[in-house]
Amino acid sequence: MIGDNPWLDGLLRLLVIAVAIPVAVIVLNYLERKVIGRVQNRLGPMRVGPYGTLQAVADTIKLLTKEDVRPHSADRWTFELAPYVVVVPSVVALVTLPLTEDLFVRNLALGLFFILAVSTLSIVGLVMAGWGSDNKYAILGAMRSAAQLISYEIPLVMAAVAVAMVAHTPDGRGTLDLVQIVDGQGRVPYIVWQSLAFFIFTVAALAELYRQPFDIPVAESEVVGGPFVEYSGMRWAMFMMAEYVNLVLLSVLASLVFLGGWNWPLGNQVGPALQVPLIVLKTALFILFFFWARAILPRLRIDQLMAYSWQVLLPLAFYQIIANGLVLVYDWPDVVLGLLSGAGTVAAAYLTYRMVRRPAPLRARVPAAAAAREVSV
Amino acid sequence: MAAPAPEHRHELETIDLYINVGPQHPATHGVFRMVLTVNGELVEDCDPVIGYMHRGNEKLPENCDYRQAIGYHDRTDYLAQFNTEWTFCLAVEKLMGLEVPERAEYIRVILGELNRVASHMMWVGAFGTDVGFFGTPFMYAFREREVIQDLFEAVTGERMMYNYFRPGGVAWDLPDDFEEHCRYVIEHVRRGIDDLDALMTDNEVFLARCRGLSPVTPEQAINWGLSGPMLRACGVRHDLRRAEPYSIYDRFDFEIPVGTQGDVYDRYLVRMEEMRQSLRIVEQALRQMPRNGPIMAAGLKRVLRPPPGEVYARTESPRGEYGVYIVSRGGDKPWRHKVRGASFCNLSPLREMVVGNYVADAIIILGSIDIVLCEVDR
Amino acid sequence: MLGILKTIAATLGIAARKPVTVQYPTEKKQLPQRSRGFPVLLWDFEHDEPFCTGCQVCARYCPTDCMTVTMQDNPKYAEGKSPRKKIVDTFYIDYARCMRCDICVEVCNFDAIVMDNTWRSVEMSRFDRQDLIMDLEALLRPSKTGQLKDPFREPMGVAHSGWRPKAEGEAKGGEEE
Amino acid sequence: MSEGAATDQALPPVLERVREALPDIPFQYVPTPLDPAVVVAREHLLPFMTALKEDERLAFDYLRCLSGVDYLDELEVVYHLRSFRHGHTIAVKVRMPADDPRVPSVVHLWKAADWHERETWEMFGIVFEGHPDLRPLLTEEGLGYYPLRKSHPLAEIEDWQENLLEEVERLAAVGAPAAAPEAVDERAQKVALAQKKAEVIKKAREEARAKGLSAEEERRYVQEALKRFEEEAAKEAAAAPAPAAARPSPADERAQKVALAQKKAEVIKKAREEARAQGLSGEEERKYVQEAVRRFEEEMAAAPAPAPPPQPPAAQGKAPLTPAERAARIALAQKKAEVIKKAREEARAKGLTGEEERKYVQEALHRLEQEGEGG
Repeated sequence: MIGDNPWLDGLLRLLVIAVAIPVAVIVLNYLERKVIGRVQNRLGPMRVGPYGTLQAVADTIKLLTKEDVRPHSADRWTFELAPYVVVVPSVVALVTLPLTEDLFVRNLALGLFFILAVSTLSIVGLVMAGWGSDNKYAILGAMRSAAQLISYEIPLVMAAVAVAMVAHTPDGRGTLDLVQIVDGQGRVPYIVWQSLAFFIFTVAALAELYRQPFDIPVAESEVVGGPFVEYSGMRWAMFMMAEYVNLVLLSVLASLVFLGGWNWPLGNQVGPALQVPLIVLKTALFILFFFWARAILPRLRIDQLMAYSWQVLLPLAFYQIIANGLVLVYDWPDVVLGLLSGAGTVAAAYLTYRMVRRPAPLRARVPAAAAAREVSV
Repeated sequence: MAAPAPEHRHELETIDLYINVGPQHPATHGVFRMVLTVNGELVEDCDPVIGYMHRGNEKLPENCDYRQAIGYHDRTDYLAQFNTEWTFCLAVEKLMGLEVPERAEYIRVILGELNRVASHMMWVGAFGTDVGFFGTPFMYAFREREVIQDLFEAVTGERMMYNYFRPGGVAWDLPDDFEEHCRYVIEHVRRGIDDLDALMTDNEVFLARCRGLSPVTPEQAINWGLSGPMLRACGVRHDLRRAEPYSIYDRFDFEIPVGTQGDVYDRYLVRMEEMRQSLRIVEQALRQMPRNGPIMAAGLKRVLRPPPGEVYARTESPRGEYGVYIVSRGGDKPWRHKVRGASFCNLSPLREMVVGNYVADAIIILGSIDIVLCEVDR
Repeated sequence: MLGILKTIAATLGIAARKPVTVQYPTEKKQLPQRSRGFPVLLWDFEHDEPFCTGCQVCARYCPTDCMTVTMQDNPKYAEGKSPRKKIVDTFYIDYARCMRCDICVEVCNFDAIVMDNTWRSVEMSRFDRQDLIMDLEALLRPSKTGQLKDPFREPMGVAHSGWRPKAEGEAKGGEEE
Repeated sequence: MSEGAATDQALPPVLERVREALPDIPFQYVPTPLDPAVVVAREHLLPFMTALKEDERLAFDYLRCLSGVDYLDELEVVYHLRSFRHGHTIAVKVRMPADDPRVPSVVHLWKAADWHERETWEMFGIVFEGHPDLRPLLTEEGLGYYPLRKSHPLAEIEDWQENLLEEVERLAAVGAPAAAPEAVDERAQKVALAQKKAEVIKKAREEARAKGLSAEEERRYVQEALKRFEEEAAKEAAAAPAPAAARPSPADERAQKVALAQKKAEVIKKAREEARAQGLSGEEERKYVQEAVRRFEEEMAAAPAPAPPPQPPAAQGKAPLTPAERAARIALAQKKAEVIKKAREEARAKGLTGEEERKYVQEALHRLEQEGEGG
């Protein structure tokens, strides 16, 4: 609490975040291009600034100065407000994201719930962008993004809730306050007890960020960038910023909830000097995983993606919550939790494997209209 | 022809959404347009529109003499120039009854097979981007293509439009260090193929997208006139280098990879295996090649005048059977010069393959045909 | 998930390798001796005049018809200083039309035209298409100023039909077709 | 296709089987390097092809190439077939008069023929009856001409375009709007006609589809619509006679320069023969030839340049070189050549040396010019 005036304090902390976001976006953009370049056996940006460090800055300047065109037949206000509806929720979600015990803007008792609830709003922005730009590919992309984000929001939330249920807190179990969740992971991070929830959370996070292998809304080869087709300049830059902010948000959240945040190996009393690098390291681990997935995985098809969410991730999430419920009711030790969750993870891996190996169902059904002009084969 | 059903039998009268895939589209490998009639994500009808790249490649050579026409063949199939030049030279040699010396034949086989590997590399890269990889197979494939193109530049001087084969042999001899440069290329490319194999072949998501997509039965394939990897993926063991051996292909032993279901994944497997077989052929050719000797048929005039007659020469280009039908009436210019592009025939059944699948699959099926638009439109 | 694990392992291995990028403007790839840039004329330093005699064989055989050549009597021949009776008067090549097919080098009887294999001909982009039309002086410059170190002289082309090894000392004189 | 097609020499095995399978259909064997070719009459084509595909012994199930060839008076369609079961190949050729380009389609036998026939139709104008969907493939609808026909200009098309541009620039520079559109108009008119025709075709096709006609009636329906459209267009054309703009003759300088070079080459050759005839040594021979060339150049400089520089449009009415004037000039040149030859023979008869002989020939030429002016 800087000064006794809560408004000043809140304003200052928000200022820190407001500065941190563009810097984080630029750094992540540069790192992503370097990492993917290295995976593809090439150097990545080297031209602007030493080792290409200023490349992302140059891109940002270019995007800001480039004219952002609006198609003539676009639905004016939907088109122009869409980027804000996408960016604002992900920035607002950063408010209650703690980096260390007291390094946050405002820590809410319902921190986890607040973050997940707010970040679902960006779906509306994507659909607005798709509809507003009056372009066939954009509409297709918007419909796909709506379908995908909604169907992967549920497993994401349930995985987080599963962990929140069994979180150890001074007064009993179960809390939505992120700081308490992290405090509870002093000796053992929740990834050990809740590996199935961790698996579901990571896969659903990938889908939330529409990154490979779930990047169907913005598939270049099919819908040419989906809802962002008609955007350019500043507005497109906002969409990209939203994507990177979401990336940071979900990586930090995952490291807080599953890897023990600033607490796990070093304990609580070490002080921010060591805790902040620890949380940054864990987040970097997640971000590296997301970058790597983008470089080496192709894209699923829309029906496979939906089937995977509804037929595999959701049942497993229910199983996880029921298992947690049982453990809480009968007060079994945590080890049982870990075993049940481990069994769930193995089942998940097998289910994914079997589902992916099954050949795509043959749709020889040729609709009547096409049959009429069918050339005799 | 069944009587057409007068009206759409849909419950809800929805107008069909026409999506123009192309001519400017990242997945159409050039200037090609598919008008898809889409019901949601399902493709109901597909009308391929070609002709954007039509430059009259069959009319122009009627005004050039036989050496100038070689440039046109480089530009019909710009990924396998050695194969196309070879077909044209074969046609003229058959017309004039020329005897191509040994060393020239071996040079042609080595460069032709390496060109096949370079062309398949281009396909794997482009197909990877279609399926959704973020450019990784593209970079691996192009790293190998650069190596092969450096070899071609050392031999002919050009990276793509070689203009190096002549009716009767090759334009000039190989550089002295060709042998060990070629061995370096083979070893480097073999490692590149293993990289791509590791990246894509067992990748579950890649399998989920490609296995079982638009299977083609052998009878359909033959009736549609498919050739090359498209035909072999359906299980038909037909390769012109083995079925109708031209040049000296009967001296090398190599297998012909064949698929089982004829779907997109089999086409990928056939092309990857073909690359390895081509490298085997190049190694054998390097060993058996005579060190020196003529590389040009003797006694050739500067302007070739084949006797009146006609010939349909064909070779196994990376995309299939590339045929050149030349009618000559004695002059120094061909009277009729028809080019049978392999992609032209492989692309014609696109409508039957695409209808009934999703939009995302239509893009991959188009990518798996490995079309080169200059060969389709000529 | 085994396939994906294998992919991750493979890409880790590849990521460890040395990247293959050549950073173009600072380091440049070494062009092979046979690299075909654009056709340029050779300068005969003994007689201080171009080798080309303006016989228009190359202009006739050029598929894209991008050369215009005119011939003139060689003033030096009258003074007896050079063996060439005729010398090139004006020689225009439109680099915008030329497709570098190397037929002109092949049919040239006097080996007067070769393909420029230096980086100059690869970096030939201009803002205005007219600047791509090279006159005689521009065509002679690479050879005259010595930029063109050792152009590729193909030992045997179709023009000299009938294969025989070109002995070193053989005169370069043009023999009629 | 070689003119003298051998009829009955040893038939390759493939054709033996064809002869057995189809005794009643006469065909002519044409030897070609790779595949044996047969020429079949157009009426027998369909039964012949069906037999090739269905017959057990032949089993040609793979149509690899279908090409059209234009032999000026005759059009030809060549089918290259291959059998996967037996491995043998054959080329079937069908000829038809150029003004009646019709051939039965084989799409129902080999699906591969679909695109080949569409392309051959739009390039040669050979109509394939029975083809379900004969739309153009590479060019747009209603192009109006068939590019691969020999009648379609190949080389001149460049000159035609160049001249058209020059004409337009020159007239535009002079600012004579009345004459300017005349040349351009022909081309724009043609494009407009083509677009109108394309709309008619599309409209007719939709109506046919709406009425649910089968493909065959649909094509006939489109044909009638086209005919009706052409009659109206013809009536309009008759009402406002389209200005018959004669195509400007390609008088560009390049052709002129080539002619000049050829004439000079002749003079050199003639002079060289004469020098050799006189047994002059290498050195004198070269000098002799040089003089011949110098004289030729003077002669050309003296004689009026064949194509006067483009005069201002006002005098544009008189064509630069009326045929009468040209004939006169040719006669003059011939007369001069005879005089030179005669003078030379006389000089040789007198045994004059090279030098006096040339002076002698000079005087003969002067006398000829005086008579010319006097006459």
